[in-house]
Amino acid sequence: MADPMKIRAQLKGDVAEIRVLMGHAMETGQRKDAAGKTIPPHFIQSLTVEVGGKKVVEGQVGTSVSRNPVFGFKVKGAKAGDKVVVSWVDNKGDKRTDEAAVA
Amino acid sequence: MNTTRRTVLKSATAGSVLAGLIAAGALRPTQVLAAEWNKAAFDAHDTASALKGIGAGTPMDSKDLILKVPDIAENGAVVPVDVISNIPNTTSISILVDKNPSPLSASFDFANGALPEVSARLKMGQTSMVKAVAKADGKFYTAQKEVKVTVGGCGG
Amino acid sequence: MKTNITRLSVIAASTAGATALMLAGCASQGSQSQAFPNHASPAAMKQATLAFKRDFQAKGIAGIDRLTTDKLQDVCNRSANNPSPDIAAILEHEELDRIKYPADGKFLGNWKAGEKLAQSGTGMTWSDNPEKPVGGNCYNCHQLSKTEISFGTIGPSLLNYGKLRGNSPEIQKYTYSKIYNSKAYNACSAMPRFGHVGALNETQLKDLVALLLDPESPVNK
Amino acid sequence: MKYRIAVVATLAVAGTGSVLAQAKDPTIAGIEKYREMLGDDNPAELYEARGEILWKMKAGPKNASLEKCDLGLGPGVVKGAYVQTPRYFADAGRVMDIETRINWCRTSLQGFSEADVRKRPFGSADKPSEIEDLVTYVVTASKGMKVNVPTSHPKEVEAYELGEAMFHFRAGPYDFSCASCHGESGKRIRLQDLPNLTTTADARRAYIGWPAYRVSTSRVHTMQWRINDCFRQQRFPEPKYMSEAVDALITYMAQTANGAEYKGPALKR
Repeated sequence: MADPMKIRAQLKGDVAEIRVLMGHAMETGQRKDAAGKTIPPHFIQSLTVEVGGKKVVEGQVGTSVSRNPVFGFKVKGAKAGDKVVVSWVDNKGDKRTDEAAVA
Repeated sequence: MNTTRRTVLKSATAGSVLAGLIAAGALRPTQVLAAEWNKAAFDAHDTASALKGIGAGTPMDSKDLILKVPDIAENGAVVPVDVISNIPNTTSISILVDKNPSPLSASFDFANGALPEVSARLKMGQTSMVKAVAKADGKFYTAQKEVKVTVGGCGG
Repeated sequence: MKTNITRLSVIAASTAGATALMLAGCASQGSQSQAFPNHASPAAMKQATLAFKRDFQAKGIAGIDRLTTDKLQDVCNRSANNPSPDIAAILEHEELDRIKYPADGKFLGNWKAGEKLAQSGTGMTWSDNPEKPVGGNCYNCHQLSKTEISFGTIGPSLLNYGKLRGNSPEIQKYTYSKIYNSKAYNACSAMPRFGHVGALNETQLKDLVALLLDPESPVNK
Repeated sequence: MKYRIAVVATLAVAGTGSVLAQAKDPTIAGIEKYREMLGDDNPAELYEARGEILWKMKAGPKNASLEKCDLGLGPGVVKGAYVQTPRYFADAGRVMDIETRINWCRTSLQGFSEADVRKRPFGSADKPSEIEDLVTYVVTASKGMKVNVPTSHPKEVEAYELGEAMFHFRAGPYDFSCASCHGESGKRIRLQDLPNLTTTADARRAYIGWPAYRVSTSRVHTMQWRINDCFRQQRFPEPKYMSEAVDALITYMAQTANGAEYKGPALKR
């Protein structure tokens, strides 16, 4: 199972700075293993960020995002305690949803 | 397809437009919940095709689109990229790396108070131009910078 | 180059048999002595030798025989890389005598192959495939060309190496010798003895000489 | 012997691409900006989270957790333990670094065999090893604390001296010692700075950067790995995992780095 995400959401004024660290191989499908066999692609394709129940960011990503991706977003109008929910789905259909509160 | 997806997000607050689109057959209802991964754009092997894939065509250069990248990457496995759009009504930002096998790296739509800003970390196979593309009021804008990818370590 | 007169006289003094070609070749580059401090006592160095034997194991092509030091390594280890001038001169002479020169008398190979070699840092480690050619490791320690910005600084810059020295037979021979066995010119130099230990073969050494001396090489552009 | 040093100085001034000139190189500024932009978001946190679970989970033939493990500050004390190792452990009769000690607890408390803990110390990006997770958890708990490695026990003095001597031992096909790369200040391999580990300032800078998540390998490397890979590049045979030799080298470095503030696992090339 995929590692839980690390989500940080810090309020600066009325803007929440959200940083998300995801544990994922982000395999490109172009690498070869020690035996010379091509490693099949395995990568996050889409992600969503919700703050206080509203979808604020919807992203699509490709294989050139680094392994163990880190993303940063900013959301205006957020309040301390607002729930931040981040979800991702990869090309194999694996998914993960984690949450944190705006601090 | 991607253009419609963006419209969906942008109009998430304007339910009537959305209903209209569905009624007009422009959208399948499932697309409202989760947009399909834009395979054509992400699989494109050159920047022009990738831009076409996201509906950007030939975007205009803009000084209001700020792309922050290091001039030199100590390693191509992780290249930090920050994009900030000061263009009014920006609803989406995409990031591309010209010389990657698939140039389109990521595409983000913003709604409900999300500022048109994103930071991400990308892989770069070699020294290349990195491009940011922003969409605002239906128009596409771009900014680009070169990142030199260096050979590091003892090489053994 | 005049600024290096002190260095020239030092070398001349330390290697009594120094030839004119050496002097010319070393003029502005040469290798640096390793001047780092070593406070380890002889007793501690002995303990270290024992610890290496006890706590290291063979892996891949890296056998434990690699821990057996030769005479030169011994002297450098015991003198904190600063042997007396007399001893250094003897060692350098011995190393110079060990250099095997190409039978065809030619020193210049292909600079393009040399550049590839200079870029490669592989070879001789326990994870290396012994079937594959060993890299020159040059950029790890030296600046060589304006085009490659990722270069090390353990050794001196070799930018314009050939431009500064010309391409005379003496320079060619000196350059070949220096890469073959750097210790022939500085007993405790930090630079490996690439030819002496069989890491680089004659063709590779010639290619590296060409990289340094060919007017078309990026080193001299 | 002084003249040799003087010669080096002459070279630095006269050399065509002198070190002095390179210090102002835009390349260096570019690399610095890159490192700055990498920021604080470190995938090592994923290791830390797994490590905490492993620490608290009952495991091994004795079905015990590691929560009673004595890392030097008493059973169960994790916070601050890392910055006070390597140290002499009376129960083991030797100086141990943090990784050696955690494995000692895995054998003594959890009942794993010596062979078990030595089987796969260095994992891969796809499959990190358990000890890498555990070490990351333990070292992160010392974030912000000063490196304060004990130096008074005779065995600690001995380990330092052995480490220092090993550091200067040249051998192998390339005549390298640790000092070949880490014995002079202001040098680099390719674009990577080489800390001069014989100086306090550089030893501190280097020591607080380990363990580290390396973007080039996409995984966390421990100090045991760091020493191991240095010897690989040195073209030496392999140092045995958790051996006194490796722990002595870590002791030499840690004692030299005493006083530095530990910043937690680093994020680096």
